[in-house]
Amino acid sequence: MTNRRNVIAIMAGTAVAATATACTDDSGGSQNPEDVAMGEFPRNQTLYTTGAAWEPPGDWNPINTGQVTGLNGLGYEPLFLFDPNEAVLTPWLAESGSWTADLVYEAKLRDGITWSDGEQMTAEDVKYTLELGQIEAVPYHNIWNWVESVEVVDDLTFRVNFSEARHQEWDNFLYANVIVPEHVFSQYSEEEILTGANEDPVVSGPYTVHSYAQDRIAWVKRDDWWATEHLDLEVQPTYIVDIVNTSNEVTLNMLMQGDVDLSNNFLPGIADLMEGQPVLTTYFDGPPYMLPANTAMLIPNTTIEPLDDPAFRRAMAVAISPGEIVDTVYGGMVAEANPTGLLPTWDRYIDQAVLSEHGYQFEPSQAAAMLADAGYEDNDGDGFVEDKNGNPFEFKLNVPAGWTDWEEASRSIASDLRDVGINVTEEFIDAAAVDDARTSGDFQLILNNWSGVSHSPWTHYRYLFQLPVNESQNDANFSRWESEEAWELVQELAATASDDARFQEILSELQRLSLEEMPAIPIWYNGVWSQASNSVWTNWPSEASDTPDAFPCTWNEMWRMGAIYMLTELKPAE
Amino acid sequence: MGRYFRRKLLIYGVTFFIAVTINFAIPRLMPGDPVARMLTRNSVANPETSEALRSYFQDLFGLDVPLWQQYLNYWSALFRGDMGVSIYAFPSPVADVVLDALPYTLALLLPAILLSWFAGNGLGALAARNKLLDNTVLPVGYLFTAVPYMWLALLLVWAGGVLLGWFPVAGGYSFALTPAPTWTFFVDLVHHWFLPFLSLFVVALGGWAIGMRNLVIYELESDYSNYLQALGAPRRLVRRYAFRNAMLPQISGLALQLGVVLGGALVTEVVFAYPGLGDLMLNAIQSQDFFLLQGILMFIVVGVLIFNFLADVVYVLVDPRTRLGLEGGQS
Amino acid sequence: MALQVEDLRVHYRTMRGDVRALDGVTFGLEDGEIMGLAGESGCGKTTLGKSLIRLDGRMRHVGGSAVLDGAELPIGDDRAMNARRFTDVSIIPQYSMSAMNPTRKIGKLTADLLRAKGRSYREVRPELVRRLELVGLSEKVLGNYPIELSGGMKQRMVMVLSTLLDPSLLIADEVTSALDVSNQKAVAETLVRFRDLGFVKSMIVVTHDLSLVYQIADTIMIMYAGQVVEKAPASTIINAPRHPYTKALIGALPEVGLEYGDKRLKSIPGKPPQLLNPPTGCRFRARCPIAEDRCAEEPPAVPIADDHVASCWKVGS
Amino acid sequence: MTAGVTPDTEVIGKRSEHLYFALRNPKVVIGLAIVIGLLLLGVIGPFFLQGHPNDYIGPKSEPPSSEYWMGTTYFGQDVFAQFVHGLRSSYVVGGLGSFIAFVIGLTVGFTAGYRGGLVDEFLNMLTNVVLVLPALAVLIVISSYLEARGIISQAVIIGLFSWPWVARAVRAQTFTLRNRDYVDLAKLTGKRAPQIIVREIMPNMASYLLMSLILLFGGAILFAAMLDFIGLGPSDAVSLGTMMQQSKDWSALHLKLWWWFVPPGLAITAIVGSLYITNVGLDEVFNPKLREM
Repeated sequence: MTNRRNVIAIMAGTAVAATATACTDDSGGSQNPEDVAMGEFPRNQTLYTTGAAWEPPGDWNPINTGQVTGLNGLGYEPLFLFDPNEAVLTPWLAESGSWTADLVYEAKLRDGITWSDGEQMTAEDVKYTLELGQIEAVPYHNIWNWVESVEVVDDLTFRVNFSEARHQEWDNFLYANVIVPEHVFSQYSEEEILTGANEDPVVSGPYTVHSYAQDRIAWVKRDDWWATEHLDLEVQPTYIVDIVNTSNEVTLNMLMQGDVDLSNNFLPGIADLMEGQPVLTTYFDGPPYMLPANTAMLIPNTTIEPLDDPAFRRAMAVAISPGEIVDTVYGGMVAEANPTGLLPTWDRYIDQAVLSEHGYQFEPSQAAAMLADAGYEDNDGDGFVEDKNGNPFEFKLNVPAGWTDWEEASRSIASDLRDVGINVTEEFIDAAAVDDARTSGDFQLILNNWSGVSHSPWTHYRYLFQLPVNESQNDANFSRWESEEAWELVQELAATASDDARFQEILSELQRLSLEEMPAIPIWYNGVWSQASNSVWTNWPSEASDTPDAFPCTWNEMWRMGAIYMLTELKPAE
Repeated sequence: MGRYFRRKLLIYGVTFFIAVTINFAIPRLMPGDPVARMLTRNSVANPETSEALRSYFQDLFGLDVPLWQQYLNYWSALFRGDMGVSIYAFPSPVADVVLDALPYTLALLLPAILLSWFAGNGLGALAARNKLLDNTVLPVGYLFTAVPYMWLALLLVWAGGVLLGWFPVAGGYSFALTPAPTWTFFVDLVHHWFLPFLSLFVVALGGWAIGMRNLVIYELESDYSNYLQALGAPRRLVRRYAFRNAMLPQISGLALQLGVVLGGALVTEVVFAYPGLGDLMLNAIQSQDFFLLQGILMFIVVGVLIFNFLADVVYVLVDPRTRLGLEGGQS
Repeated sequence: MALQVEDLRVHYRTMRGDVRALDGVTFGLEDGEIMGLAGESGCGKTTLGKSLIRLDGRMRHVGGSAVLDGAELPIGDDRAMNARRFTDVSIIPQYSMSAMNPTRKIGKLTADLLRAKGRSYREVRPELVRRLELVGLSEKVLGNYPIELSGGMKQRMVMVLSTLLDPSLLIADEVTSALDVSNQKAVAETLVRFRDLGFVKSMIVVTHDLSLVYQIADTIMIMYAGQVVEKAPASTIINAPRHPYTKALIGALPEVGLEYGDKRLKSIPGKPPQLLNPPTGCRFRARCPIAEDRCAEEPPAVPIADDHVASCWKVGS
Repeated sequence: MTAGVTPDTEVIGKRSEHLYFALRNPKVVIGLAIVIGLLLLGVIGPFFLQGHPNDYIGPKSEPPSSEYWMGTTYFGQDVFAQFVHGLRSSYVVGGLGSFIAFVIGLTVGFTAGYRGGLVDEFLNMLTNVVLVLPALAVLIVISSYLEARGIISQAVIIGLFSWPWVARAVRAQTFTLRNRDYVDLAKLTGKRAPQIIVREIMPNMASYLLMSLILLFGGAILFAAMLDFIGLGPSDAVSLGTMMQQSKDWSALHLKLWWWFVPPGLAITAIVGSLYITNVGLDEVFNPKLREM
């Protein structure tokens, strides 16, 4: 695998070579077959993607995050995939798996799965992977709070003993975490395991790394992928070149030049562009064009007045017009969020009764009324209400400077709130500053969309209600809303199987709580940004019945939710 | 001459020292906690894990010792060529990341600055002797120097890339290629290189032309030119002398301009997603990777210093006045 | 008669109109004659010097002629003039210190100039070296850059260079103003020597330093406000001037050898007229102690002796 | 050499002479006309437009019309409103930035040139150091760490890094001027250094100072534009640079919204270009030699 560093040498080398050739023959050596061997990807066998990677490839280590595109999915694989349409886990590396007792889960690997270095994948690898979690800094360390032990039954079978059967959390592990080869990782020191780059990854998936550079990574197809035999699946592209994100401008240029087949980044105005560019497609032909990926929410800091008052937060919710944002900012490329904040994937769990009782919709006048009822009035006549003690307040809504769509969205939100007398102004600060604010709680209002598609609404409610509230909140409950009741339910939910009747009861209860207490205000669903070009590859996933319905997406968390099927379904264009 | 160089080197030394200090100070005075950032990127669920990670990164980035010690470490690390680990390209070391991007920027910068220098001086000299040129070429020149680099670049991409499809719109070399010492690859490199180069070249050109034009005019009015003409020397000779002498200030100008053109290169690369320092810088900014940002600035400063020094050497070689004057010749 | 100038008129173009820097200048110069040219600054003496070799950008040749060795000097035509420069007419400029291209070795510079005149440096070199030794410069200077020479050396170098092709007319423009007294003497003597050795036929020494001219010049011509007021042998001008302006200029000259020029002139009451639209008649009349109505008309050039002319009504009677 | 012209320069003062030529120099006249014209637009314009330039006032992506002179953005913001506000802030940055740089440059230059000695050694060193530092790179690094970026802060940091060449030139000029007899005279009459600098030296390089101020101005505007463009512009205000950035980020060109993309770039080019041309014109005014060309 070549690496950009060589380029220095090569450029020099080439310059010489070039001049040499220049004298001899001007036609150049491009007919020379070995150039192709040198890695000139044939266009019709290569899939060019962009939108997933935000930094240069440099991390092939599946243990920590921030890895190269496709590492978890094309390279490493999970035991199960999650099927968002049926909302069930489907066997992947695992042939089958089930709870053999209240606190025992047993699963069997498929036979004949080979790592890219030829080794067999065995239950030992699974055991090893799980036990890596015993290292404190491994992200899934927390499973060992309720996992007791892992045993290898035979070459392909492993058994996990639990101290507490956290079904949802365990399911999450089953499809969200990939299995790593013991014979490779056991060679690594703890530090290498945590932050090593793991170059030349030894993988089980359909592709291995071909080469990479600062602005791209190229995957090449493996011919001995287990799924071909077991599931009769064949990934179509021989090469996948994923280009590190650049500006919208550049991405659009590449799309229009046909240099990129699939862009999974937000491209403004793509709707308008597609009119002139029939070759471009999105999942839906009309609004919202994109499948929903996560819920963008307004996060109030509930530790300060009057944001600590649910009534006030509900009034805010009613005052904000998601439609305005959907149309003006996104040109209809996203959809308004359901008041519960639950993604469409989870529609089946939405309790209409609760929704109709506690739901709401954009209605400024009503919002004003709600404020008044809750005792927020404008007595000093500055056009803005004061808090209950009659003190005026002014809130900043912070979004990262440069996130153009969010900047515009926050403008719209702030002006909506001002219209009903809540003094909010948008302020664009550095992305890092926003991160710090969100983590440390040193903010008043921010936007956040970290509750995304998953196997279970449990992740959503964990995101909303997680307790305790710590010094720094890294990935959940940024509102710092302390609702013991809700957190109890979330924990119970974690330990409840989806087919258990109790499951829906808890969810209804949580929906009611989230609507009453409004720890965060759902506004719109961010899309699975996906603009595909039919110029080289066709049969992209879409709403049409004759096309696959997998996520047309290369984001790392999407492969395990079926995006891998996109690759097996692609057809070369005539 | 020795004194001259000693002096210059002293200046460069101090510059380097200050640059390094700025480099060290800025990030630590500024908001944005890199460790918090790593954590959020690793989005770790439970507190104890994040604490473990925090302390781990703390000493990885050397933030857990007193400031003065950080400063000393910073220097010693610098001389070991160790500029810390990039957050943006975690876990690659900053030096590697920068070295990867460097050749592209150089390939853009050096030709652009040198060629524009020669072309510009030629043009300026012509304009200085030709009223017609003076009134046509120069106004255009002013416009070019005034165009914001990136704006011109955007227009070029749009025209040459999207509309005409003659040139690629992004990247340092085709995404269908992997670096290899072949004719194909080289041609491809050049193909990707041309537009960014052009936009830099054009903007720089105007400045040189204008400067040269004025200098030549001044020289033509100088005493020695008058004397030559009084003694009936042909215009050719007078102009040759004037041109030669006008070149000298342009040479020192070359060094000073570098900073400016470099700035242009940075933004131009952004427009073309050309994988050089500028593009890298933008990414570093967007991911608040101040180790990388510092590394880049470090390389840039060193580069500029080297270039300046070369310019000094050349200057001494071509201008007897510096040479002799500093050996203590009279007057 | 080496040089004969007839009614020469040269104007300066300015935004306010033409300044008549030379307004009908007439005089002759014998072979071998060294003529001192003096007057207040602004009287046109420098302009006259320039006019005879090269008009600068703002000067315009309006009328009159200058004939050198029987051939007219195409004063107005810069190109045609080129042929005569250096070979027939040459100049030692005011700015000798900075007259040589600082970035060119002196030898090379000379070579370039000679080549331009179709002469080969190699042939001329021996003579050049001889003349350098004459002025006390070693052959080495040819390998030097001008900045390596001292002020005096540069001055002498320029003198040699300017006269290298034995021009018949040399204009020395304020050559001594930049030098200290001892150097002044040396330079002055060198000029004379050059004439005696035939390096130059005749010479116009433009200066404001009467005492210096007196030592080297055969004749002195005094100019005032763009016109010639008096020309006569040096001794006559100093000892028996006729024109009231010359008198004022010389008047109280206590003893030869003291620098006069502008310092002294300040004591003449009044200022010279501005030459944008000069008064009719005698231009000195405003300041003239003996002016009378007649002076309102242009005074004639009155020949007092065959080598002495003064333009004034009163000198006749 | 000036013998011939002394009379008329005595009659007409230098100042009026310069003015006279300035008003007759097409470069100066045209250049200033454009610069001032746009300046007025930026100063007066906003008063006739109510509301924030970022408000969504009308239809989206509307081409120029009698109602929206420069059309509307992708979100239905009035491009003309943004344009005039942008002009205003660009002029502010240019003005303030160049002023700061100018003041620093003058102070350093004069002190170094007039005092000489160790002071000079030090200041000269300082100047050369800042001169060698690649300004934009440093600006980028610094401003990328500012949490809330504003026009003023931008102007200030630009000013802080673009003074050296002024200082350098002023120093050189002062060296040549400080030994002139009128300066000595002033010294004898016991004037103090600042007085002498302001009364005696400065007037004698007024033309030069004016020109360098103009160049600084143009430079500052360009710098600001570049910073804005890579997203380091004021996070709260509209400037020509941020307009350019916005229109690029929302791929105005692809959406054929040229009226959004063109004006900011063109305006900057026009302003800076005119400044340069004015500068050359002034050069000709102050140096008769060039005038003859």
